[in-house]
Amino acid sequence: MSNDSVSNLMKGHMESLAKEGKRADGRGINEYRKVKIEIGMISTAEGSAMVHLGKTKVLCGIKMLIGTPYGDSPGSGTMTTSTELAPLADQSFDPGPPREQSIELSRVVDRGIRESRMIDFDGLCIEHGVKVWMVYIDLHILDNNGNLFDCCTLAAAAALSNATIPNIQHGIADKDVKLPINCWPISCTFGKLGDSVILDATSDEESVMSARFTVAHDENGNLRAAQKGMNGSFTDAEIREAVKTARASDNVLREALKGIQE
Amino acid sequence: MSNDSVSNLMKGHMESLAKEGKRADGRGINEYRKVKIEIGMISTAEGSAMVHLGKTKVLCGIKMLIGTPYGDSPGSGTMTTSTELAPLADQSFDPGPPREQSIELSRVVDRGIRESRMIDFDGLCIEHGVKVWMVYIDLHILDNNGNLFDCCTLAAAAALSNATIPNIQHGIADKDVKLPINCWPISCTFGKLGDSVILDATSDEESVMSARFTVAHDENGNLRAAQKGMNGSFTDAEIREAVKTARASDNVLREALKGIQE
Amino acid sequence: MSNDSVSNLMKGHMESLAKEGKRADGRGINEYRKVKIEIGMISTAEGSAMVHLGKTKVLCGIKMLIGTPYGDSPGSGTMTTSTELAPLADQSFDPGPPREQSIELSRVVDRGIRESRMIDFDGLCIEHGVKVWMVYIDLHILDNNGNLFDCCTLAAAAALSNATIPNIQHGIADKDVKLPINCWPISCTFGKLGDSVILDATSDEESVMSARFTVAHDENGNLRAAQKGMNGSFTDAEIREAVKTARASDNVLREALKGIQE
Amino acid sequence: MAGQTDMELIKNGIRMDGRKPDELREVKIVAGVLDNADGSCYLEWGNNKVYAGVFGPMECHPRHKQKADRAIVQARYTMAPFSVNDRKRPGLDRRSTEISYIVSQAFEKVVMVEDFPKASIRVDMQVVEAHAGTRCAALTAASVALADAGIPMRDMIPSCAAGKVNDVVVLDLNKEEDNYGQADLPLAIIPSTGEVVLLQLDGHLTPDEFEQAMDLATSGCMELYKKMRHALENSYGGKA
Amino acid sequence: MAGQTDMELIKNGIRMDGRKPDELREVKIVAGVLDNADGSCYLEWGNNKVYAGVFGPMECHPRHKQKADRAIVQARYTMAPFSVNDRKRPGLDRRSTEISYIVSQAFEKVVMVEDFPKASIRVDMQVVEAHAGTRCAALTAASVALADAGIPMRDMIPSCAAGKVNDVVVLDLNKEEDNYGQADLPLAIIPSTGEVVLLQLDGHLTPDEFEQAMDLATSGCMELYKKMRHALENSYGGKA
Amino acid sequence: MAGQTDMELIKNGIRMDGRKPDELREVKIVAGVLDNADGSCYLEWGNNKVYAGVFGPMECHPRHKQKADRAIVQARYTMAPFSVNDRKRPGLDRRSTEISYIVSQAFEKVVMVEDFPKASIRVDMQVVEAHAGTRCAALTAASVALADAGIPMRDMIPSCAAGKVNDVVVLDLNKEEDNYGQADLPLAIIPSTGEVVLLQLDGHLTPDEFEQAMDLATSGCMELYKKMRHALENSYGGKA
Repeated sequence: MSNDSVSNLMKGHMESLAKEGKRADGRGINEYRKVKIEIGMISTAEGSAMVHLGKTKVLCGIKMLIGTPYGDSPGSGTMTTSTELAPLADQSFDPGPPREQSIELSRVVDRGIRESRMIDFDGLCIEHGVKVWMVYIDLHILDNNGNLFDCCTLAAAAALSNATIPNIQHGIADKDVKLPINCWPISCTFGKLGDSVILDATSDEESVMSARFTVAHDENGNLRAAQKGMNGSFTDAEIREAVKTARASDNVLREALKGIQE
Repeated sequence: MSNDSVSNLMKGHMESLAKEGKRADGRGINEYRKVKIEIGMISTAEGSAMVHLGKTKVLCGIKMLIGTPYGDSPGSGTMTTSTELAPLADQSFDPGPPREQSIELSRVVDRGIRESRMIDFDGLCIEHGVKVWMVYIDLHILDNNGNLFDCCTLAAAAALSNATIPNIQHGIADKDVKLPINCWPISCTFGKLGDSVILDATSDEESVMSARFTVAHDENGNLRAAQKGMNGSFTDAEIREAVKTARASDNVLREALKGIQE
Repeated sequence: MSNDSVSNLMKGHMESLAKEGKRADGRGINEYRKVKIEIGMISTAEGSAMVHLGKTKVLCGIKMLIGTPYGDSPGSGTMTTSTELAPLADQSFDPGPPREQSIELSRVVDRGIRESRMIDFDGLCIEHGVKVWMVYIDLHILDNNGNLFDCCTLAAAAALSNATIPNIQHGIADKDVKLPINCWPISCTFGKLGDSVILDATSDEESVMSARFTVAHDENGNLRAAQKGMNGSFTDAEIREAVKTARASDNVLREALKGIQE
Repeated sequence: MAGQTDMELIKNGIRMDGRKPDELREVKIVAGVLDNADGSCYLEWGNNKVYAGVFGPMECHPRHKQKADRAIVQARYTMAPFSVNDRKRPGLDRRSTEISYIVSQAFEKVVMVEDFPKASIRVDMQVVEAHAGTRCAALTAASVALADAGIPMRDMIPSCAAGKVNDVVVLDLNKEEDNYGQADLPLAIIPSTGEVVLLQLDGHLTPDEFEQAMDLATSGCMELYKKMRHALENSYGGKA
Repeated sequence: MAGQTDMELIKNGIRMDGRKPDELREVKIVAGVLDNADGSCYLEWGNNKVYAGVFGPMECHPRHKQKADRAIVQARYTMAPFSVNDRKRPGLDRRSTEISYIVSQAFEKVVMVEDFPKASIRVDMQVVEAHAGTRCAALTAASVALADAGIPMRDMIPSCAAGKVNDVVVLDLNKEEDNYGQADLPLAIIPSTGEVVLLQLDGHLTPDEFEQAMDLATSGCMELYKKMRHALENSYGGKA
Repeated sequence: MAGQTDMELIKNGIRMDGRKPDELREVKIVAGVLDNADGSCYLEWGNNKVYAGVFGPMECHPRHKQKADRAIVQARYTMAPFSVNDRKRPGLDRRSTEISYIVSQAFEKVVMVEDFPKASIRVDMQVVEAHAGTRCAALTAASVALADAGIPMRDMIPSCAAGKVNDVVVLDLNKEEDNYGQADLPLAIIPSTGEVVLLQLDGHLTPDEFEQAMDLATSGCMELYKKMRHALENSYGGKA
């Protein structure tokens, strides 16, 4: 049987499952896979975290350097997010630059962290207009089994919560302090599978779904960032429903994130 | 009929027309298409102009930034010319970098402006050896129907004549002043069509001509820049004749340029 | 006969020759081709040399600029080595970037020069932590007939020995002085041909050999750098033997290098 | 989104540029402005100025991007160096790459891609002056250019943003509102079915505000849709 | 190699981290840690941390790299930006390119490449924390990942460096020894035959010291080889 | 062209380097200097030093540049980093790209490209020392290398510049004249027919001066042409 036929069979199967509120791996349509967060494993990083979301595995490292602020925000630190779709994570990740997907992923994760004001950028100013801390969030995808958007945002948040400002190393102060964190954004990503909408898709589900919708909420239940992706569509009602579902479902991830801070 | 046959038929037809001093669009061999210049349409630019040369359409914007001068000319401002062959302008303009043609075009336009000393570079010095104005000439090709060389030079000249030095925005002085212009270069480009030489070729004519010759004169009728292009040749006599024709024919463009300054 | 058959015949022929201690060009297996060094032919360079090793021909030019030192060695000058595999040197050198081979070559030559401490980097400090001399070693391969590693290292060493610090031009002192040289590294490169090991392979020999081993010694007979290359192997004994052979054979190159300093 | 600001952007229910909260900036759309392109559009939206041009269906380059069973849409959004106050370096930056990518995908939903296997439809959007909302402007212009090119589509895609300034949900942020406002939500829909083909959000919205913003942006899209159809009718009229 | 230094790196025959001259840092090897890769390995070596993943044999891209009579090995060594104290810029620099290249060639000697004409075997090595000796760590991890993937090989390739500090030849330099030592000689061998498939040297070694370093590095490789086989046995056991 | 300068570059009809206005710098041409190339040339022109090498006709890469009915000429002009006083960064800059492009086109006029459909003829020009006039030197050297390679040509292309200094039209500007002169006009012609295949101009020339410059550059080309043929005769003699 050709690849396309297999794919069509799988698509049909998954769509009928979803219609009944079921998933191939036994989950409900709005249920996350098991999540596990580890922190602090990289001693060369200012902060680090590994997130397992089902079999998806992302390692995030935070580096902090000193630089000059942007002209239009002389009193604020800066933040840069990049993702490395390492070839070992997925046969389809070419060693060459898989530009568009990787850039969309980086930018959506970046917006979730940035717009939630998770980091207190004003607290990263060392000398107004001259010297600020630049926070680099580097995400290393190690195993791609779907839903990189949520897994990366979670890994970034966990690594930031683990981060220390390296005052001593850079001669800024004689004590290192924790990176000040204002709030906790959680990203929830939905997939359109036939006429159903499912949460936290696996790679298999991603390969047959038509559209993606990501929404990030802060801990007060307010929206901070969103992104519709892929060449399918959602109805207006599906979008509004997904946003509500996100608020109801993101506590699994939120608890995991809280867990590491205790 | 194959593409090549069509092209050969067109070539033959155009060559015999040219031999009789005629063109497919009814013009004489040394006649420009209708030219129209509009200025000042881009409020974010320090100067701007749109030039229509027949159906060819080029938008030029000038930006002025502050930078450091080159070591070998510490008292002079700088100038950079770039062309964007936007994919919307021509089916053959690939989104990828069409390097060679685009670079030749930029450099020929640049030389016409630069060597004519149209801009008073010494007048762009803010602090000797430390701070000068850097003039960026960005040419956006919007519709390519032939003779980009002349259309771009004209658009650059028109946009420069429309430009204002943004002293206030950059805190250099409390008044913005016009960019000082010394003279007006006009570029005339000829094509070799069979044994004839024609002025201001259309895209159709360009596709069958064998060589190109561009010459830029200042308003005193002196030569400032020239370039022979494409893999054909001109006789020595054709080159010398073209230079004379340029002086006789460039008044159409010169008038249009003067028109916008009134 | 196909290319592969020709290549297999040549391989067989060369391997049996080597087994008897012979070479296609009449040399012994541990014998260098004729070497010739010329210096000082490029007046725009701070130092220059052309090395002919058989028909292999490499031109090296040294440029010295003023820059800032690295943070971890504030009192030392810097050195950068690059190689240009010019398309005129070999049909197989593509105009596009032949990245890997060229980078390996540059880095092995660089290590030989750097690790031997041929250049007194501390003597290149102008102002501690602020200003140092940056030495650029640019190698232009003009004719590739095998053993670029040794020919490039020799050309770099010869050009450095010819180099003058341009104090006057950069206003550092009122006298130019010779670049201070500590010692003379010589690189010897071996090829594995069947079960034999040969010195100074030609292009023909390189095309049928399976592994390459380069070792650089200083003039006291100590090792300074080494590199095994290509997808074959050497036995432990072959490596140790090659190192001894290098010490016994490198005097040909060493003499040539001394010759130019008299 | 700077978010917290003391700047008073709305006073007595009127915005700094004189608009009411649910009012679009002025929009001018002209179809068929370019000669070479198979279809084209020039659009002014407030002070934004955008050209869109379409070629195709044509052979797809590079080959490895071809799809055996359908066409792909290769959209490309770029901003001219002089389109902003600080000169923008030419070429695609990360923001332009992301916008090009999501716009390509939005169009693949409405263009009849299954009618043109292996083909490419090229959509080039050139922003020549930018004052907030350029992605919506570019997407809207591109829809008109596609229609002008006669590319078979299920529908055109109007695109419009809602946002939040001074805690008020408003339609179509201008530049100051974008710089000092609290949220921006660009939306693109298929008017005939109400489907959402593009949605992004930056900033801070309560659940209620999100609902309002969706309502407002949707009505903005519908208003724009009328202008788009009007522009095409003018164009056909002009050509006939 | 800084070479001359007053720093006392060995005192009474004991190195600063407590090791004897011929002692390896602690090594931990786990095979089969990744789900997607055909074979994988996580390796800690001192504080070095490396992931290796293997895919293949698969179709070779780009095509012009295909060999008609055998597979090629496309190894890629990269360091995470956060793997070192100063942030490393992402992507392949010249050092990574050289290491990727010589590692690819080392594996082409042991993988049964002639069994898979035109194919590619992809080996990806990600260094996520670096403290001297990462190329040996990466090569060793990659060997285990290739075995874990079931790629036919003549043997695995253990890799280990010897070096020189305070005029003493020692095994497996740590970071301080690498920074202030006098020589570093990374080696990789085929244990069953003793063949050398990778050898580099930076620094200063007398002929005698070179012989010692070769002996020491070889014994380090053999010690590592045991750990590699042990890891694979554990992995098979775990899976059975 | 700096244009206005008080520098006295000509005194009593004699230039600073002792030449008369219509005199070339010394030119030395040697054909067949490289072993690997199908044809080659080393040329010294004043202090300029240039190598040119030719390979072909050969298969054209990349494929999409092939022409069904003729060969293409792929010329590449580069300057060594050490060829100028300030180190030049390696690789093709915009100036080198333009020169490579116009030189490629100049040669396509004289090489019998129609005899080799789909082929490529590669011409590599390496400037290793530069003192004004390198594009003429490179083009001239490349012509000799093409002839040395036995590539069928209608004729060789000599190339020489005229210019203007202190209001005098002169032949073959040297470095100071190029820096402080008023105009530079590099020209390349086909001697047998007088056709112009390359012409550029920077600077300021009155119509009369332009005519003089064309005359002077043409006579320079013819003088060079003799030297080129002489070099080839020497080379054939040497080989026989």
